[in-house]
Amino acid sequence: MMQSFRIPGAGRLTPAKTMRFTFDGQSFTGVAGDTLASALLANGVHLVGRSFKYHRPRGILSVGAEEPNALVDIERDAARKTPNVRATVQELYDGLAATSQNRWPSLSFDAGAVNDLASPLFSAGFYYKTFMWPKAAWKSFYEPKIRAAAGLGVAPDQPDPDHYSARFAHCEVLVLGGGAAGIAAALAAAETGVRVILCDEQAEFGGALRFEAGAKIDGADGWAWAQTAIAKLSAMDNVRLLPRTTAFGYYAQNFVGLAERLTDHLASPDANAPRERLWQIRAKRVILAAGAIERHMVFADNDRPGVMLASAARAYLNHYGVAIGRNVGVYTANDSAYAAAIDLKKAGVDIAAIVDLRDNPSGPLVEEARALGIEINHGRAVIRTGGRLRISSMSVQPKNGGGERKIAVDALLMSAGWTPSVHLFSQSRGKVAFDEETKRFLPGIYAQDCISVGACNGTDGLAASVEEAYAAGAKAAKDAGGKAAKAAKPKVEASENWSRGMLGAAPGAGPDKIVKAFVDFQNDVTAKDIRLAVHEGMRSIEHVKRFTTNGMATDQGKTSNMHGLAIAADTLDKNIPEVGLTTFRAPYTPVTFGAIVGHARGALFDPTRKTAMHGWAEAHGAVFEDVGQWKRTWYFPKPGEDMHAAVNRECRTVRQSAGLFDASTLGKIEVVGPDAATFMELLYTNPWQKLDAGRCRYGVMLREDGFIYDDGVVGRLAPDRFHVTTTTGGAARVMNHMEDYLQTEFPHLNVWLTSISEQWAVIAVQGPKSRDIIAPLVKGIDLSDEAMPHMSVREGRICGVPTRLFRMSFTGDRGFEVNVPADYGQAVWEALWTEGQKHGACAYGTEAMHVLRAEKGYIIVGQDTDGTVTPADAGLDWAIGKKKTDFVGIRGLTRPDLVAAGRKQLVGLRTNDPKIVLDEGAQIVADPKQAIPMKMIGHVTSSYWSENCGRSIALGLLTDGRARMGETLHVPMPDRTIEVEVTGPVFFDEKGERLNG
Amino acid sequence: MLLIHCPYCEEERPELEFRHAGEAHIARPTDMAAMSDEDFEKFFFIRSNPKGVIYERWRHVHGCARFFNAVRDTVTDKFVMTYKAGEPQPKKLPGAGK
Amino acid sequence: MRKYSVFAIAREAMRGNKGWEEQWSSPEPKSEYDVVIIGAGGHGLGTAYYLAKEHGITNVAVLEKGWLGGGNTGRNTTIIRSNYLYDESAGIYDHAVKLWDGLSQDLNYNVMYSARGVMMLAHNVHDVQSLKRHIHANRLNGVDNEWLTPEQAKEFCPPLNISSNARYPVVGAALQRRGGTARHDAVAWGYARAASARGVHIIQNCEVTGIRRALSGEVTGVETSRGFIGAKKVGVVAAGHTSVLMDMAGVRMPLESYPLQALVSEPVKPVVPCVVMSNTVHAYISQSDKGELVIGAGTDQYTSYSQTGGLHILNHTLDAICEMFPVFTRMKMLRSWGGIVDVTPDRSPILAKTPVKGLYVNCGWGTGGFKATPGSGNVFAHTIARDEPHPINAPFTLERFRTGRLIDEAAAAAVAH
Amino acid sequence: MAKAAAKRSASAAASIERHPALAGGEVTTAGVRLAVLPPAERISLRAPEASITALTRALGVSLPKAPKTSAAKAGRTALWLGPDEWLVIDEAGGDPLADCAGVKGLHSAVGISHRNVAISVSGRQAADTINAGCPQDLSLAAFPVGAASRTVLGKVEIVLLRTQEDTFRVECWRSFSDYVLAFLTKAATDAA
Repeated sequence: MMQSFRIPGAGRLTPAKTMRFTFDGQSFTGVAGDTLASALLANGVHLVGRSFKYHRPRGILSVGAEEPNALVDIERDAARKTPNVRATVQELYDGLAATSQNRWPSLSFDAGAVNDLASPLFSAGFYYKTFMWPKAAWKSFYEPKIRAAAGLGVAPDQPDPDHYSARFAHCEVLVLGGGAAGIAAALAAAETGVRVILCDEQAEFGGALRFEAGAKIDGADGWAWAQTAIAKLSAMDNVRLLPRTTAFGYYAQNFVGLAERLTDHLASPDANAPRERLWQIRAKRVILAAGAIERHMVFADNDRPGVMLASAARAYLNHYGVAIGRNVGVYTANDSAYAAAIDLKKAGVDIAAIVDLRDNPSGPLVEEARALGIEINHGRAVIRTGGRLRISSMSVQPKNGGGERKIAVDALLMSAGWTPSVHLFSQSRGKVAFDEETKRFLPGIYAQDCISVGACNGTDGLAASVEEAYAAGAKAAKDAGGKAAKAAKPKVEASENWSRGMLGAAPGAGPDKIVKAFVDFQNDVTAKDIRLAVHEGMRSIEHVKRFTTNGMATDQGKTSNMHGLAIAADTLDKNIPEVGLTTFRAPYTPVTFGAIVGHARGALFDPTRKTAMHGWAEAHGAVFEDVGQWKRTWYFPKPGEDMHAAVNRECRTVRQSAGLFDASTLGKIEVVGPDAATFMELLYTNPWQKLDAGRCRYGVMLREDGFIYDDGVVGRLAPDRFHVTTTTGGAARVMNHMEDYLQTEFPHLNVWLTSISEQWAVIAVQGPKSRDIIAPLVKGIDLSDEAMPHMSVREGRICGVPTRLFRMSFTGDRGFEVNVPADYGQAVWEALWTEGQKHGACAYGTEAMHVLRAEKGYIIVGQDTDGTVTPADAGLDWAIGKKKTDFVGIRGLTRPDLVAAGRKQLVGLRTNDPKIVLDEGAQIVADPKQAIPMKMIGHVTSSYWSENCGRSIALGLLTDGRARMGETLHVPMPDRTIEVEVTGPVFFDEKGERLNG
Repeated sequence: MLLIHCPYCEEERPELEFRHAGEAHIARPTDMAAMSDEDFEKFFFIRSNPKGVIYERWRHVHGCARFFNAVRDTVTDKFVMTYKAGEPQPKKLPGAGK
Repeated sequence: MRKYSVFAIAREAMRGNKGWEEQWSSPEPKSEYDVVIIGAGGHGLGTAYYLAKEHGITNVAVLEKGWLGGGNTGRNTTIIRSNYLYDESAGIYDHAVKLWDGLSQDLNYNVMYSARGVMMLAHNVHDVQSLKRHIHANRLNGVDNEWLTPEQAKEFCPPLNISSNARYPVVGAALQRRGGTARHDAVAWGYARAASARGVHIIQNCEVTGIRRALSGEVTGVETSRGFIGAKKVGVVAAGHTSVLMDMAGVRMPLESYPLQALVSEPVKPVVPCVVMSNTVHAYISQSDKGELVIGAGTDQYTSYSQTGGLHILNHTLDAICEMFPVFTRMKMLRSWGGIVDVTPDRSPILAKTPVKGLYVNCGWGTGGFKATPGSGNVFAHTIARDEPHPINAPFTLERFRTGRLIDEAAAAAVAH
Repeated sequence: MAKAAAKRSASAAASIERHPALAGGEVTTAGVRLAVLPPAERISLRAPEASITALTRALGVSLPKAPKTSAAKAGRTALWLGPDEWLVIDEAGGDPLADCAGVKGLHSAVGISHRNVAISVSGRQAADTINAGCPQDLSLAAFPVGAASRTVLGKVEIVLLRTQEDTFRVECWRSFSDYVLAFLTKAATDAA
């Protein structure tokens, strides 16, 4: 295809560097440096999308991030599909494939456009008033229809093969926006030697200089100056330039989020290169140089393809060398559109007429246009446009009524004036103030160490902006510790000056009730929708916005918010500030989820913690379970075994011979100091002072409210040294809990805490043969029952490496826990395994561990307790030091409800049918025949098949459980009710004889 | 993400290194066991939750690991000052006395 | 109140939509009301509506310091469910779900209650135990909640990743089919319109600056930015700001206010057909009728009234979403915002009389108050009208923090052992 | 050095093999080199002000008192982690735990040689690589050579020590070392 609207000699691109691309399957060519939008326009394509509600044909409105209409789907491959890409931002690359959205069957014939004809039915908020009858139809009919009609592009359906990067950075001066002002500020700051970061959302720095043909700085034209300045900055070590980078969010204490796009503009990106990078920058000073955004005119049918912002048309011409039409109309309420008309005229494009709402426009631009022979209709309005898939005419009328004249055009430029981009300022929690004279919201009260410069500060004209920005850059750098700036201030020799413009609906744009004068293009919000919202009692601008959805589209109201506000204010007959301004919420422009996620995907989503013996377990066929971040061995199936068979075998083997269990994930804290025992007395319910060195005790830890917080075996290594164990999940929070009390409540105690969870690998060797297995490997410890009874701890050596050897049991059988320095964990395990093989021992996992401890009625905190259970509830009141006058939880325990009757207590449950294994979490009732809602009196906390008992066993929490021993209760299941007998919680070896067996 | 001055590290550090630890200056009574139910409720549950200046505890958990106190405005989230655990509640705040 | 219907829409379409009335009136405040409700969010407006409708008390004002529905009602992620563990919680939330179903018709305002199902994911053995405990308790309480295998979960929500290679694979899910979403603004507006039609005064831009009490202790009215307004009874329903208001009456609360952030993506065609929540991976997601993915997670760690929070919270939230839905990394965040939630020590609400006669409080809903809106308004109206709680809210007292009779759903979910 | 350490800590009787959490190896990109460092002896040392002199003497390296600093001597480095907390790393085959055993003054010395794993990050883009997940300012002005701090990297806690202008030592707990190495590898590839 010919790029028939590319004007030879115009623009800054190199015509020879052509690129192929497709749009809706049709092939086109563009040139390097194009955006998708400029390339489409070069080919005369204006129709690029359909609107949200009415499916009206839409063209390209803008040249930047404020674009509401030209949203396309870009598909690199099946897995790299990106919906809702702004064609005005997407840089062209060779082979780019774009498709239009929200239309069926095609862009030029869209069945959804029937909505446009029925539009009076779809007034603002209509859906709140209907679709209520019949009631069931909302879910089954109306809502699915609405949902299918809504939405723009299509979400990707395959995992994204691209990756995303992240960086924290610090600087003294962060400049947001790389137009003339931003560059000037960066130059000033950079000269002082401080760290400067300058970002801009465009591929190239220069901002409005892209189109502002009248600018001249330091003897060069504006754009050329910008490129020279950028080259200079780029050569400085203290400066980081971030093009294609949008500052999207301004957070507390000068913390700014930036999204950098790295590969979306490349034809074949390096597979290892991140697609986007999130910058999180902490700056001492921030300079906001975000510029201003041109507003459209609000009048009937202002949305036809070919209707465009004047500055956009100018950028397409002056930068991309593209004429947006051959016979162009202009509708304006300020001067800047004249510059567009002049540039186009000079480039050989016919200007059909300028329609200026102002009665007596004047000034150099107006004069120049006149001198070029352009027809100027002042005091007049465009009251409607003609055309279907492209504008064909504009109808002009004196703004106070009168004769109507239809003028043929193939494009229409409009400008209602410029809105300063105060988004980031407002996000910084600064308060904007309304400037009555210029009808603009401008930065008012600052909340952070930042300053606005240039157009976003309401500073008019290039010279004033550069002046202001340079001074601000120098000051910010100095305030942040920089040296004095050298005097290399850019000299602005020529610039354009524009007058104000207007807000709200243009006068005389036809009768209110039929026309569609769009305020928000993407969401199809018209002036009359806003008026209707006010009419229905929406007085706050937030209500108007939510009722009409004005400003809630993907462009976040960059062109529409001020118009909407002005129309609402006008309808309410109030001043604009009284109606308020909607909040500017982050992000400034939409940010890819991937950029925010950064590296935190897949394996880096969350650490996977593995023990020192993980490799051995894996090699021996272990199945793992996730417990917090840990991978714990769940069970070790032999070939042909399912989980049930494996667990049964493991349970049987442990009690017949012995088993090896990896208990390394338990939290471990070394408590050291002369006041260690005193501290332990305060943090645990148990008494510790009299525990001899070399002995262990099971400890219970409460929160101040009296509920069980954690538990574990504690060994006293020396009078001033305890080795404390915690639950796996509790390790970090128990440490925090202990540090909290130590540092803030008991700082007088001479004791220190060190986490040693990962210093020691822990191998539990449990079962009647446990001593026989460890004995050959242990040196320096007498393992006899007399020398080392149950619940003792010794330090010595195993396999030649240091060990802290605990004699303790979580199975009820004789048992040891072998602690060895973690790097030796695997080798010691292997040695124990070899010994174990001689005795028929097995390796067992957490499931068998759970069964074995349940057989003995030992609780698991977090399973048999749930944060609402007291020691008494769990049958652990024996663990409370009766003579103690203080420990954490001592007072909470005696609150009225914690000592009241009717508390749930831990019991054993035996199904009448021993083969039935109860569901964990199943509820217990006394009367199974009662109607729903049933009175539930307890629930099953743990339930297993016990191979050693030859039946199912279960633990549960039951109201007044200990008074119900022997009662038959009921567990109603969906398909049946199971009878259970309440028993004590110990199912195996009730007398505890096997501990020394 | 807040920037918090740690009184032990003597510099501002990013919030990611810290953990908030609730309202400050709620001392645990020395005679805990003798407290009334009402006093226990006040001690453990009732919080001032001010809209404005709050005295609160933080822990520089991924830094020096110390608990310390901070004065912050809950409307602006700006810190007025931070000080070490055990130091008395400041009577006068910097910049507050006019 | 002119009735809304498809016929009304057709009629108005013919005449340029000129005939719609104001949805609610904006009267000047009277000098005294029988009941003043502080806070025109869904709960407050709902309270006023049910006071008028069910208790015949229409001399009611709802005072709002900003614009109605502008607090947490208009800022939340609109998840509705009632599959709570404890009888007390299941009772109040299911009361709400029953009212949600039919609320559009009751209010003559389409609140778009969409029972599209809420699915809570299990990622490990502990999650399975916890969710199954909920399912069993829910069934016996008459609350629907069912167990799904990973394959069934994926069938119910096709973009969900159930690969066993995920860092936290989905091992099952609990599904409450009656759970879903509703349109938040419509709830506030619908209650406002219906209450206004019954004579309730809704007074916006009216900030309460004091609560006046007689020497004998009882409430006599409120000081406001628009002058004193007398009231025989005052209900505080101002999520986020409860501590501040109750302090005006000399009542200190067991509350802390935290920033809660949420975000939406750009709109896309229907892709997430239900609500998906995960406590372990820690995020939740649904898709609005407009096509935006609506996403939330936990609060910031510090108390704040700033209605903003840190970017790192959004980092973590989207990490979690993209872990559950790796296909969404190319989607874009369109808008993020923050609200202020007041949280009680047991994360259950307080809906109760207070030690001050004539003063009632409805607060502490934490991050999940929206779902309770109709039920909360309904029983709170009862509490105010009768000066005694409805059986459904009777357990949600202030006294429970003295007695220890807490309703701690989060503790019941316990952390991994 | 590593050889000596292994010999000493495993002691003469060690009959078994040591398996460090990270097998070793290195990753090199254009601007960064990551290397798993050999095992070292480490203690977590806690002590009040009054004991510092005695401990300094026993250890042969001074315990720094200024935040975010370290001191090194003869293969032994003491990192200030908190006002009464130091991480002492010995890479010269010494036994700092034994050295402290004789000190009478109040203190807590706990062996954590196996708890931690160290990775060296060096090269032009070392700081950028770490800043992919560490929110601290790592410029030479804010984090000079010798600076040491506990901080975060991505989702885990690390201890960071700048040993040279372009070299950092990253210490983490052993079960987080897979994550840290994977994170740094990814970050090194992306550092720009």
